[in-house]
Amino acid sequence: MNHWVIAPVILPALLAPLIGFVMRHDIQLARIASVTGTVALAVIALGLAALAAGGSTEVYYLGNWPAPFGIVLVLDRLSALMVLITSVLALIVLIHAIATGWDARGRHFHALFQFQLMGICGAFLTGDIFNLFVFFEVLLIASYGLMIHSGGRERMRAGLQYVVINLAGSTLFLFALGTLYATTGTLNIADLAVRLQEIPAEEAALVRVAAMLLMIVFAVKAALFPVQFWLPGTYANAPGPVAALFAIMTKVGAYAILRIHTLVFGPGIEATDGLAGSWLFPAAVVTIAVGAFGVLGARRLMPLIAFSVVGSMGTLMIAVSAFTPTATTAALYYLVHSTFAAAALFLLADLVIARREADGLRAQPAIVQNGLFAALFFAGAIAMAGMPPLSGFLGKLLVLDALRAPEVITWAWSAVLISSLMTIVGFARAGSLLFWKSTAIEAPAAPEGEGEGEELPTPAEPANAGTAEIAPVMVALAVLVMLSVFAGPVADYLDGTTAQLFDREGYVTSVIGTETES
Amino acid sequence: MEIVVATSVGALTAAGVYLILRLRAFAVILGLALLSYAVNIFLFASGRLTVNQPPILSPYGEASYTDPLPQALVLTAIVISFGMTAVLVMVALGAHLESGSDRIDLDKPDAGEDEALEGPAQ
Amino acid sequence: MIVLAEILVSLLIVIAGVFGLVGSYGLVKLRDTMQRLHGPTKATTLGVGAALIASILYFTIFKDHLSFHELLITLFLFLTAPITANFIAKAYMVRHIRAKDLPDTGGEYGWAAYDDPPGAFEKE
Amino acid sequence: MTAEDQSLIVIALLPFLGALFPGVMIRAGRNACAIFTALPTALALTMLLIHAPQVLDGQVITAELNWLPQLGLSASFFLDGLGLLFAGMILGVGLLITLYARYYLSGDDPMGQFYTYLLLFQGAMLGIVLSNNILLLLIFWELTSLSSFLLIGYWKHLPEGRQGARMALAVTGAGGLAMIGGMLILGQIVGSYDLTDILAAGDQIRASEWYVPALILILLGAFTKSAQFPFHFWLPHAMAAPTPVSAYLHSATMVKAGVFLMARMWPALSGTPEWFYIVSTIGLITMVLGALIALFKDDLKALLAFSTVSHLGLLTMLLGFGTPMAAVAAVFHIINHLTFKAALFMTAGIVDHEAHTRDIKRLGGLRTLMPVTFTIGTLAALSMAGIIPLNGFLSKEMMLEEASHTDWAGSHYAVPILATIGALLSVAYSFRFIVHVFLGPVRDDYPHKPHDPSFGMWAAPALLVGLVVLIGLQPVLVEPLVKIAAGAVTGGDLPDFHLKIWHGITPALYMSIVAVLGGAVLLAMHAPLDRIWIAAPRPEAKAIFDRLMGVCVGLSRRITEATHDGALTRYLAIFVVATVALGFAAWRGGSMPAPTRGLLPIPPMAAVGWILLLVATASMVAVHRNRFRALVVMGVIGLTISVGFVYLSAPDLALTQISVETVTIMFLLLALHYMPKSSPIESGAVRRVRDGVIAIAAGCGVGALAYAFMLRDTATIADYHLANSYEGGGGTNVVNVILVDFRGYDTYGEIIVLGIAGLIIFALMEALLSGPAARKLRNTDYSKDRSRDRHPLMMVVATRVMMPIAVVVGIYIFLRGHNQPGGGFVAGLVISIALLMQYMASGFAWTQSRQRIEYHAMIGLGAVIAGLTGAGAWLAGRPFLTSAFGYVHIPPIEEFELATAMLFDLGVFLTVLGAVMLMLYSLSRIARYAGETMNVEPMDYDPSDRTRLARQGEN
Amino acid sequence: MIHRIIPHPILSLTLLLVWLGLVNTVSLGNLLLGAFLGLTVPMLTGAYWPNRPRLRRPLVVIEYILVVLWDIVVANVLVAKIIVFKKNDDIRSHWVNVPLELRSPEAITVLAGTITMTPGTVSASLSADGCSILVHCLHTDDPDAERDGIKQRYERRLMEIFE
Amino acid sequence: MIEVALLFAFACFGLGLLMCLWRLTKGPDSADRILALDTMVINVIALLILYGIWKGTAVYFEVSMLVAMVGFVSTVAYCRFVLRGDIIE
Ligand code: NA
Ligand code: NA
Repeated sequence: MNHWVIAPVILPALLAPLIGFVMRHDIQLARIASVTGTVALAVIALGLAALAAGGSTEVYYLGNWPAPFGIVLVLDRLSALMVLITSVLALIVLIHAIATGWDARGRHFHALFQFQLMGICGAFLTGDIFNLFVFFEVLLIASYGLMIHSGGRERMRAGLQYVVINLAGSTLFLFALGTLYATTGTLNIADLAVRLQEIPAEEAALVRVAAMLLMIVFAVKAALFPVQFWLPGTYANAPGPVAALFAIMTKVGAYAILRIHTLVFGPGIEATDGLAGSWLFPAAVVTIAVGAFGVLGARRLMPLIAFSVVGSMGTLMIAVSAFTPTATTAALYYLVHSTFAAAALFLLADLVIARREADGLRAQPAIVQNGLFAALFFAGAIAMAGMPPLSGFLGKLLVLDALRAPEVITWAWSAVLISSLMTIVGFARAGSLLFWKSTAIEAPAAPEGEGEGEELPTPAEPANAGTAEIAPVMVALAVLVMLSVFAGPVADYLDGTTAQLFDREGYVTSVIGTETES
Repeated sequence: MEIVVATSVGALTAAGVYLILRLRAFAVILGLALLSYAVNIFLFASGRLTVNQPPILSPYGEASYTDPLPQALVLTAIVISFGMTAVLVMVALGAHLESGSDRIDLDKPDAGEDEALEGPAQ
Repeated sequence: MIVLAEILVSLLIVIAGVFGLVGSYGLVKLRDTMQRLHGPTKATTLGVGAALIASILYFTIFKDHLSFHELLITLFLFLTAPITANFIAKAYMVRHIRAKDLPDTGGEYGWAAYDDPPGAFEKE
Repeated sequence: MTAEDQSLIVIALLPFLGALFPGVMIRAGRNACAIFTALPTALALTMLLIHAPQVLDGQVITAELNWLPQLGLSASFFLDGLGLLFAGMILGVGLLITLYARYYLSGDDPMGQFYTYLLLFQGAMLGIVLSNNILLLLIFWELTSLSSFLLIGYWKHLPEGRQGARMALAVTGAGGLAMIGGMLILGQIVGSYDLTDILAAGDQIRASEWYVPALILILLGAFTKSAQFPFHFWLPHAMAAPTPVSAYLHSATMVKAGVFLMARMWPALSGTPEWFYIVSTIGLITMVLGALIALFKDDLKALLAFSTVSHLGLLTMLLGFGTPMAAVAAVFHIINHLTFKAALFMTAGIVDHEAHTRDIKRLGGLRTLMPVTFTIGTLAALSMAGIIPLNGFLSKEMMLEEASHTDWAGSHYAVPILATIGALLSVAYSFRFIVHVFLGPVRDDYPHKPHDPSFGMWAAPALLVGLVVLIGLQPVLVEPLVKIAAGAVTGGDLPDFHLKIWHGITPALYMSIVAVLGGAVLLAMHAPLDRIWIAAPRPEAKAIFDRLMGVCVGLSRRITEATHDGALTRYLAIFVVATVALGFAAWRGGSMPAPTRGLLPIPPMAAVGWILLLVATASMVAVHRNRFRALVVMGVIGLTISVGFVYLSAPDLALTQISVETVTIMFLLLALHYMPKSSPIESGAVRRVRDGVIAIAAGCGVGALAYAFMLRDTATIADYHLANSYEGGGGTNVVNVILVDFRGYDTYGEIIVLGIAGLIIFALMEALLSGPAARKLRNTDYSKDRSRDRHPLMMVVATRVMMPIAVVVGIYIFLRGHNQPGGGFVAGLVISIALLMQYMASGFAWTQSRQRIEYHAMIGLGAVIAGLTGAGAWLAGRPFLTSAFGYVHIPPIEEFELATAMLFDLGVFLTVLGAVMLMLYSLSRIARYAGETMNVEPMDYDPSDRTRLARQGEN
Repeated sequence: MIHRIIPHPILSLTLLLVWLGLVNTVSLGNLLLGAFLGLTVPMLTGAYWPNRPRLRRPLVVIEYILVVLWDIVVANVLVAKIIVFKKNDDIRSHWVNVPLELRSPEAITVLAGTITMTPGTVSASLSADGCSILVHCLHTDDPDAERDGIKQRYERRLMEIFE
Repeated sequence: MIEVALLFAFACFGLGLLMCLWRLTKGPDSADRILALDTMVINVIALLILYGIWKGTAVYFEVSMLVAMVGFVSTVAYCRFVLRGDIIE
């Protein structure tokens, strides 16, 4: 048994308490520890990805109890990929948070950050459905802390909403798990897959409910219509780096649907045949529309980006909803892309807003390094809108190409294409207002529409953004460039991932089939 | 007995849902607390109901025991929901102190923060 | 002998029941809160007390292992009941009874709920 | 016959590589910057020309790099006649524009940016014309939209620039997206995205039922790019761009991309009535309309812009005809239009640059002031008018020739007549360009006294005009290029033809004579016509577009803000409704087996509990506005549930439930102190009924679900836990063994959650006390009609005994947890409750001052102990959380058990205790902040003290 | 010295008994463990019990306990009668002020507790300076008799024990 | 015989619980409600003891003890809230 499999969970889990309790009075020390830990995490994740690339499924039997009786961790290409994305994103965000001093604007940022990583990695690695719930809670509660980090009126109220909606989600999760256990008598995902195959269609009513409830739970995380409402408010009011980190949180929901509704309730299971897809598809289409409208109608920068995230989740899930290998590959590619695209935009927005009086989309005197920020925004925007040459375009093509089934093609294609037009126009508006029109205004001139009952303008720092502040955005964008330049190899890896994901037998045998040593 | 448990879960859920749809944070907190009771019983019931068969192994003889697993799950759930409730209460308090109201809904977004479009070329 | 024990235990249980009921009945019947306060103290003392003694006897005699942990609960209740009664009484008084409706303390200080303790102001 | 040559890729990528330099080189000065822009272009052009001979004798040069095979996307390029023609134009004109712009741009324009954008655009265009993969072509297609957006918006400070750019992006972007759809359909029909395959599969495509949608989508892309009616309106507004941009994008290259695409797809898509009627009609309309508008534009560049629209219409029409000769004419006219139109734009630029105005009405008489410019402009304009012997004449003749024998819906005359009118109008505006700008008397009111510019600025247009004349006189020179390009368009089979000035007396000749004379006449009566034109009502495209945009944005905004207005309660309502509905739908999808379990009896006591719970729950809803009462009721519910757990054989649950219950209520009470004590009635009856219905639906759903599964048995994995709890886990309390061993990992996560909760609450408190909330706390008086005894004597004394006992109880519950109900978590809560007792008795501050406990450290310690206990198993080579236990026997003490699980449980215990206490600590900090004083004595007043003091007083 | 190790001997003893009660079996191991707890726990919680009240006359303690228990039984029956059979209008409740000679907080608490536990009377409040107890009598015709009863039966004995 | 006695006692305490519930919902003062809750707790303890006798098991002892302890603390907390607002000032 390979003990490295659990490292992505244990490392932050042990580091966080130390940071939070031993180093809580020394921000510098905490920073060093946090960065070191995150780098280590990234390295480990890389190693695990390499390990999984071999195509084998590593199973880690916690407490040395045989599956399905104990809890198992399962490292396959998918989980390895997700952990890798997480760690890289985390590193980017962390650097930004430190460079901009966000981490010092409240207590316990780094501890919460590490706990957040622990939760996310745990959720990606676990092979047990109840343990998935537990780690959902870990990552959620950590995210509550990060969301309201450094307080403030709007943020507190938005944070309250975020907490409430997610508590409702967690409750539903438990209802789903109760139903699932009552109908299958097991919690191990592989075992669930086995038992689901044995449930005949005419006795499937209850387990179908369980499957549906689970899907809704994950949909809340993935911000799918009609449970996406929470996202814009939350992301728009979260601290910039936190919003960027949250880019992975929505993906946790997507991951869970991919994992559970492919492996357990997926294709070929007659009990829940076609249940997920038939509801996911329309939901995803509407989600795309919601995102597009939001982007086009946004009044402020952060909501604009937040809605573009909603839209991207729609695009991602529309691919997932097909539950075919090609579509899943497309979905995964788009998943990676949209994560870093969103992160880049949020980080950039944070830098820009810090230098403007508010994040209202209105012309103000040009900020320092207007050109640089404009260029970065342009790059981020075309990434999000799915324009070439960044990976968004390829992702979109992959998704469209994968959705050729006659019953979906019309809706899927028009949704994706029209929404990207709206996104392009929306971002163009924003960019031209923020970076172009501002150059027409003399610096001393008062920005029009001042003081419309909006919160106190954050004092604009004239300070140039240093390398450490720009670098994270650059890196995030660089990832996108890599993603499109090396689209071929990436897609190969993802094809393998998909194949593994759809190989139910393979998963089951590697989890339950093998015996534990000792 | 099953009917008792089922109705209790139902009642708690209904009350909880009604309360989380109220407009004040405190009512929502109460609602979530009720929901967590409901879900705990629900989860517990997924092990089916038994009377006087606690899963405490007795040294002598073949006793029969109820399904211990759901109990463990419920314990975990209780603890987690306790932590969550605590945070929720604190956040609600914070929101109340910061904004002076414990309404749960946000105020409507204030209009006219930007020009909808640049006017025609002047 | 066993029969006697049975009778004794049963009797205690019945007593427990009766006093428990009376205590709660007082809660319903009596007119004002201060009077109702007297009810539970009965249920507490004799009701639970009897039940506990019954339990002790039952386990010691019929399950033949010396059982006395019930005493702990008794101890607990005897320690706490007065405090709770005291608190509840004050919770009622501060809202419904004015200081002048109470008998005078005879000292220079009024009743605790209504008057600051000596030297309270040095602390503030 | 194709030849593999990877250098093609280099050609395609050179501009992009080149784009890296200008930004840097600008530091080395404007010339360096220009040179480093010209270099890659020149290099690419040379490489292209090296290939030219091969291509001219019919070879097709290809190069391929794998990119995304899963998608059928490969970086594959090919160079055939058509590609050569366009690539040549793009690079050649690009070179001239670079030169021209060097002198055109003023000192304070950021030149580095300009050249970077220019090269990006050039690369995109080059990519379009060289792509051998339609997905690749799409990528470059979109890139042209983006780069032109940047170029048009180059003068950021001008609203026209910004708006023009956004309009162009919106229109061409939309077209591009439509084209993506079309191309993907093509790919689906043919089964490959390789252009060569697609061009070869023309019949298959035309036969497919997806042909028409594909055609329409692709044409949308082409028409928007090439500003065809009704998408022609964006082009003039794009003229806000600097003139070099207009000259490059809007005459030579980008707008031709659409034409190129139609030419490119000709073999695959043309030859059907749909193609003919859509393409030629749109082309015809555009030609006439564009020319008409051009005639009445006073802005030189606007005039040229609409003339471009008109000529693009002409090209489109020719391609629409679908005959080989039409294709030839189109290709030939592409070349000619390029030469004279680019020259004209540059001329206009020069005039603008010199006279500081482009308004025809303010110009005139420049002939004497700037003779060189005059010569260049006039020749180019005459060619545009199609005056013999310039090149414009030749291609126009061919166009009229083709038009003259084209039937449109059975009519012989429609096309010829309209074509003639188009030609006539173009003659008119061309003449106007000459007459109103250059001829006439010299004026003295130019904004700036004009004179011929430096050589560098007129060199480029001069060169082009040279070509105009040369091609006019010696069309043979371009004949091979035209042949091979047209061949590429049609896909090989061309009738034998020769480009020559004189075709004899043909209908076309008459038509053009009519056109020239008519044009002259029209110009003569321009003034009155102009008045009519200005008076005449006509749709203002820009206004329409703006309104459309405004509507879209406004609508989106309304939709968004109506749905995402922060009304959490609505979100939740939708959430619940959706859940119930979907759950029900899922349930309907299957059926259930017959019940397999009998019902348990309901003894009276259970009934009592039932009543208690239901009544309490109901009254909770009834009284929730009175918050304190609600909390009391909550106590009842919690108590009932715990008793229920006891009855249903779950003592551990009962313990946990009741203790968690208490701490939660404590916490709520603490928070409630700083919150409103009651909630007002805010939701109306309707709303409450609605919520009630939703709530009942949810309740019924959940209840039914629970009831359904409680009646049915399932084999569970728990038998294993029962069987292995003692041997494998060393404990008889199976629940506890599951918690600390079988599923210890869950518990680990769970205590982490608690730890985090503690942290968050602490951090939040700190944030609050350093924010505006602090002021609110200080200024609000929370001490309304309170009892005067804070720390009653009796409570203090009782606690002195109770507290130690409670601690012992806690230790007991901890130690026995593994085998009997209890365990670290409950123990932690019991100790916290014991401490709570102490706090309530003597106050938090006093208690803390007596004995400081580091709750942060306690949480950390707990989490780390639990973690390390789990990791300890690694030392034995076992996985995380593998437990070990043994029985110790030290006579005369009876044997007892030691288990790593207990160490783990200790971690749980510490974390719980620490977390709960940290939460309370945070709240009491707030209390202190709210102006509460800290007592120095454990109780309000200790009478024994007084007597002691008294005695001291006596003696 | 001994006080530093065992600040509250009686408490320690109580805790030992509590432990034995909890495990509900008397064995050497438990005795040792109980003794250990009896020593350590008071040290941990000692900080919250600064002063050290001394008990004199243990015999009186036992006597007192027996008296109280007996009173509880008797008075319970009486009060039960009042509650069940007396009409509400016939119940005459009274406030009684019981001035105290007791000074030790522990003693006062025990007295107040006793008053509450012996039915018919509830100690509602102390005076702010702890010199008298406010007692609520459920039903009595002679409040002064009640007061004297309390002082005679209980306070006197407690004086002997505590002061 | 003991069974009978137990059933009788169950009935009594059950009835008692309902009476407490009535008082708790009726009030009128919050002191009454707290008192009612406290009495409920005491009845529950008695019930648990008797249930232990009924089933002849000591498993439920901890619960009853914890209920006693917890009941005390929460009652005091409720009262302190009414009396002082802040329960652990
Ligand atoms: Na647990
Ligand atoms: Na709870």
